[in-house]
Amino acid sequence: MFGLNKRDTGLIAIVTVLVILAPFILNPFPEGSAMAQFNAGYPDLMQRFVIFGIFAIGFNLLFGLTGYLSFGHAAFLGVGSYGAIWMLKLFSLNVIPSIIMGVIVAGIFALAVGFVSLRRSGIYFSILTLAFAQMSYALAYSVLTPITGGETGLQIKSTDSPLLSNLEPGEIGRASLFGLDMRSSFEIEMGDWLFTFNTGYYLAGIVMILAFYLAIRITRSPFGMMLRAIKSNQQRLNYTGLNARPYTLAVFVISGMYAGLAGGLMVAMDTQVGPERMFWTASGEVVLMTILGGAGTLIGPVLGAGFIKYMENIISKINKGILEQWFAFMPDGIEDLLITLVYPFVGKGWHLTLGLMFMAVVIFLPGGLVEGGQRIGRVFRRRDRKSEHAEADAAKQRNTPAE
Amino acid sequence: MSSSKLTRRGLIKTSAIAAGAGLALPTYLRADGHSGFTNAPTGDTVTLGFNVPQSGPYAEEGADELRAYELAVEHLNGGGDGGMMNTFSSKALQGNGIMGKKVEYVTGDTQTKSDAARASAKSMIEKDGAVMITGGSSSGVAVAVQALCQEAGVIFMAGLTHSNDTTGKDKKANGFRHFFNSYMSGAALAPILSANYGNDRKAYHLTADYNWGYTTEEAVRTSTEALGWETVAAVKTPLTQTDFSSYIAPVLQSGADVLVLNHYGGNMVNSLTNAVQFGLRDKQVNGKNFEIIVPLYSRLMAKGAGANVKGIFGSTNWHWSLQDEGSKAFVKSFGTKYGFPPSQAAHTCYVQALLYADAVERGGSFNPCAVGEALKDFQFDGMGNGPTLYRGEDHQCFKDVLVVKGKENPESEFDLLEIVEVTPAAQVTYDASIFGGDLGECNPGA
Amino acid sequence: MGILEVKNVGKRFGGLQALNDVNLSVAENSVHAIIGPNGAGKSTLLNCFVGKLIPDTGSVMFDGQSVLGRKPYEINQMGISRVFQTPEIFADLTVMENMMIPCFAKRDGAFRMHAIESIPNEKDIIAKAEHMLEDMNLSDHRDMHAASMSRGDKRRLEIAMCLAQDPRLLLLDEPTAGMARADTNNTIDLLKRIKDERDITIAIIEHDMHVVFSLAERITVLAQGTPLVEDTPDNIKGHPKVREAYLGETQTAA
Amino acid sequence: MDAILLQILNGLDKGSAYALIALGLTLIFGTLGVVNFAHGALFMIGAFCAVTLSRILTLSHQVVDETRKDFLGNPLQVDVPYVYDWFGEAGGSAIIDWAVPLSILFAIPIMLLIGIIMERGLIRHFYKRPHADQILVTFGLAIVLQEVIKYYYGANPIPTPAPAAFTGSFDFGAALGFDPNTIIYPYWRIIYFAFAALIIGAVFAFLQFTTYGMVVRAGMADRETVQLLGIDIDKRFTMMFGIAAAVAGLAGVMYTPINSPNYHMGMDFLVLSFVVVVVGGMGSLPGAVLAGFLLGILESFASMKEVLELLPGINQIIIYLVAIIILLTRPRGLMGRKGVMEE
Repeated sequence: MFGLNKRDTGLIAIVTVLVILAPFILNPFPEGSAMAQFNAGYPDLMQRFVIFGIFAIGFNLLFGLTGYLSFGHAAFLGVGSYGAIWMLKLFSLNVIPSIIMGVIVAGIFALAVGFVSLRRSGIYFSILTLAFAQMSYALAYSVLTPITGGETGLQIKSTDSPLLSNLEPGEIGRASLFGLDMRSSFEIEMGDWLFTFNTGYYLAGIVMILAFYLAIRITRSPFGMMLRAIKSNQQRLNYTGLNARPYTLAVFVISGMYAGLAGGLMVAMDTQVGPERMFWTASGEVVLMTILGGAGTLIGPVLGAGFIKYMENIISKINKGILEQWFAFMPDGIEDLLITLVYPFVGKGWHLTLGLMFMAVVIFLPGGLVEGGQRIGRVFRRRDRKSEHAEADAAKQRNTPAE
Repeated sequence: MSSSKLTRRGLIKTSAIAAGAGLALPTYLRADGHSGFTNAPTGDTVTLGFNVPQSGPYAEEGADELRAYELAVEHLNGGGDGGMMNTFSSKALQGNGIMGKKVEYVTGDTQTKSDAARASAKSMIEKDGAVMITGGSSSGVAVAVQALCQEAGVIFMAGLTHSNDTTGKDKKANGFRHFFNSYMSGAALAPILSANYGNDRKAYHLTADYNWGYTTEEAVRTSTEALGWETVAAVKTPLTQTDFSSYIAPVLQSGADVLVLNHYGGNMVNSLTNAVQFGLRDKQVNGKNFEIIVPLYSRLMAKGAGANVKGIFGSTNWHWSLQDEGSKAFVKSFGTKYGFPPSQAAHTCYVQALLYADAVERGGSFNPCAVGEALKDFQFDGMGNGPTLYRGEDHQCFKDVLVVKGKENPESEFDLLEIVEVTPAAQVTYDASIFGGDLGECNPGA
Repeated sequence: MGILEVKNVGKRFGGLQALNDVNLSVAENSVHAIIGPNGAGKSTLLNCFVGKLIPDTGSVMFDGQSVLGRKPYEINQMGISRVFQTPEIFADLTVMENMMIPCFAKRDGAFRMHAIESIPNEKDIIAKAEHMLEDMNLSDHRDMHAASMSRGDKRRLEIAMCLAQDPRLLLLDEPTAGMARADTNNTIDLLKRIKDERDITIAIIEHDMHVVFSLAERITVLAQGTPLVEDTPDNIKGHPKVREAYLGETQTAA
Repeated sequence: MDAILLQILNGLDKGSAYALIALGLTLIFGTLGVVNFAHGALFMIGAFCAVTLSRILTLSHQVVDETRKDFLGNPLQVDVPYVYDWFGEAGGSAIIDWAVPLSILFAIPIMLLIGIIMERGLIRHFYKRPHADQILVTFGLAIVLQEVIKYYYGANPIPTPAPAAFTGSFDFGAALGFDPNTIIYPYWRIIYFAFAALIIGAVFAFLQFTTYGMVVRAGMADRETVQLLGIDIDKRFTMMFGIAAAVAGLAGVMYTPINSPNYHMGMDFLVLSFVVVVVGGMGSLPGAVLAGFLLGILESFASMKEVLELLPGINQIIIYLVAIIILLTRPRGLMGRKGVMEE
């Protein structure tokens, strides 16, 4: 269907269903229960899941297919965001032109950076991209303050009056899709459960499904095959009459445009941009998301993005008070002991948990989270079928480059 | 208004709503269907959001802010010794929570990044139903979160943020700042500098290359140049700089006899340490002792500079050695609970929490517009800084500013600064219009 | 006039004169072998043909056009394909994908942005690739990872990939190096078959005299960067200069 | 003239810190082919060795002083270090004063041990894994190490001064015949430079002139051949990892008086040291050292106010700009070897 084979159609169908039902799936615990802390089904986090999913999908097109490790991808997300917010401030409060602007600006910037950086490969390429991104960050923070707002960034202000809008004086513009406010939500209560359906989230979700679909098409295309060939053996590619440079540059720009798309969507969801969005740690984050999920796989980067954003937003909010609430049913001594044991890993210690998770995944699941999923799948399959069958299946799966 | 809003979600305990709604119950939540503002507390509790840096360079200040908030919650709910509630000039707070509702709180990590801070604040608003967000340790974060709270229709009580912008060009009707700013630092420092170092000085500025640095340099320059000082040079240093030797080494060659370090946090610790290492303070230039000035002191961070702070002038919002009743009550209460004195960050956060609660009581509602109305031009005392005004035009507090000096013979690890002068509020007050910006209308959301 | 004309080519690496005034003409549709002892400059010469090295002096003309200064992929698109000493294939791709890439390169040129097209729709490419696999007896390995094939199969795949582009000149760099005798013989048979079935010129660098004398129609002997003699295999066999240059080496090789 | 001399001095000093970290990083790249994102953390742990030793030396028992009051108005508890009891007040305070130099002795075995444990326990299993996996696991490790330090020592910088004998600064200007006070330089920074030069020299001498080092260098160039000769190269590589960790650690120890250590100082240095290593050229030890000094000096010049007036903001980007220019003009950095980390 849609030019995809059966497996890929199945994959995109699953992703679509998950995106649509995310408000239910991510809110498994009833409101007010001790476990409600783990609910992630609120608009901001759901938006972040899909937006960083897009970012990681785009990054993976470059890194997963060609093996070129860009260490400055956050710069494209950043310039995309700046482009988008200026569009909202000056042109129209409709998010569509602003997202498009984000993509275009990021694409142009990626073209320039890629043109220079792709003259080198391996770690030399990584450092070149890192250098460009760090320069962007440093300049946005300081010298370019008139354009970027510097440390305090850019927001929509009451003084902004976009060309295509009729705001009353003093009214602060809101990003919308043809009049539909990005922040409007619809809620359903079911018993103790409360589910939120947010306009912005569904816009971002639809965009992510499209981005995911496009990524599958690219991966499965002759172009995608050439990219994998670049990763596999660039020498052979050259002696087969193919010029690697335009291929890598094209995918670099596509990947940069994905980052710009993510940046534009971030602005559409939450109308503010700050320069830290371009700091090297942000670039490192998308690298980690991709590797953690499974570089070169289709769904891996999305899983990795979700995993890291979940840790950042959920684990960091668990404070001592919440731990006390959880363990209140225990006898006092054990309660204190448990709190002492768990406390360093949550709240302000969330980085520690994140670091341990990185190590655990890479040590025990060399293929990332996707491999974890495959292993679980294999265990179940082994129960059903004869073991040889499953083994053969597993081997086959291993050989399929994208899952 | 359309149905646009951030979601409201009080913690639904074992409520009648749940019991009554056995089946799916779709509801469009509209302003008229509810109390008319975002996250109106429905049960017998109210949730506040404490958004502080828990990772990154300001984690220690964030931890101290969080301690202060926990203490404030304890006091608001009637626990502990009541702290500054006893000395606060307004007596609206009863120790029975806020308007009879028990105060609960959620915490989050700003990471001192505006994106992360907004994500954290949004989760508090969308998921936890927080009706007020407070905290933070930098102006970038304060401005970003303040703008978010304006959009979402909740109150933002700024934590530590010193840039003029927060209540200047980026001010918002839903945002309030108790902390002082760069302008006040400059205005408060100038007379003391004049008295101690004379009016014939040549100053060399090192300025952190971002908004706060610019406003601080501007403030100190303006006020010292008015004294007759000459500014020899002003060099911008990158935020990410750790070793300032290449900026400090040329200072002596320039003929300057005063070095002003417009740095905060880690930058300040490093640049000050480096400056002292270079022996600047032992030098004589133009027949005078070479001096160093740090416009904004943070005691927590100054600790990192160790003995290097001795004898160096700066300003601070509050210091635990103040002897007024409010400060003493707060230090006692905080010190008893945690075993060490509170920082200025802790102080401003504690005060902000109390001021918010008090404004809700006096305004009779959690509605941000009612709170804003109650805080507008509110005059109070007994919170550690003498008589204070929450100015209605820019939501900035005007109060005495402390000029401090690194103590020569500290008696303990907390005893780093000594108060040189308490500059009266009148001397640091300025016209609200000078920084531009537009407060806008209060936004109750929903 | 040969299809490949090499005139006065010289190449220096620091103090070492790797090639010195090399003249060579490869006739169209012939098999031309370049032999010589270790360090004679055979590989250097080959690298000058394909754009990996640029000679300091002289010219290399392919079908009347200079190849000097062109990138490897441009030279390939002119009609020169190269087989490496150790098989260079796309190890992480399947055998079929390996086969399709040269087919695309032949059809679409050095770059084409076919990012949305679906591979299963490329019927002509698939047909051609499958035909080549069939022809090379590799069909059984169609969906295997290329990395997991035997060395002999990799070699055949590489040759197949080169042939899929219908090159006019096929360059082989010691194609049987490190092979067992049986594999070597298979390769010889394969190359003979290719020569018979196609209009193709083959230039081969080889150590193994058995291979050379089974295939070559003309032989150039290179020593210390200079061509010693160029002649038919029969004449080369008894040539005293060649014996001199190869003293000892021919005995072990033969 | 004196301004330029001064910035060259500064650059050498800055450069020696970069060079030391980059040297260790290159040892690991070169010998083991591992991208070690935890190298900054090793630098940080070195610095905290100094903090720890000074904490140990100042371990105290408390004596109540009735005449003084603490911040709550209670009698002040005065800390008396045990070393005062053992060596008298003068001797004790001298020992505490010399905590940083003493930490060198303390840090060497600890860092060696940490390095060896790291290599044996973790890095070893990642030699054959893709660089991406190495990045993920070492980055994870760096976060963990950093958070552990934060948990025990807090997030704030901790002052760790140099011995009193080394405070103050030397007046080069007066010594060289310029006006006094124009070229002054702190003693401790001069010591840092000398120390860095010593360590760099020692590492080079070790690799160049000892048989052990020669085998390691041979192994760096061609691991398999050396193994074929029946030499247990793995053991030596483990040792080299330990040495690299020790070099990073010592750089950290000596750095503490210059900037008070904090838990994230490693991350602050990490990116910069990667840039230095790559600009120097992958796998080249002299390249790493050369690039360290070069970038240090250029950074110092870029921070001069005369330069900044001409090119505002150049100090923000100079290192990256130079890195880009060098990598575009010299494909493998200053002295890189072909084929190292180029895929």
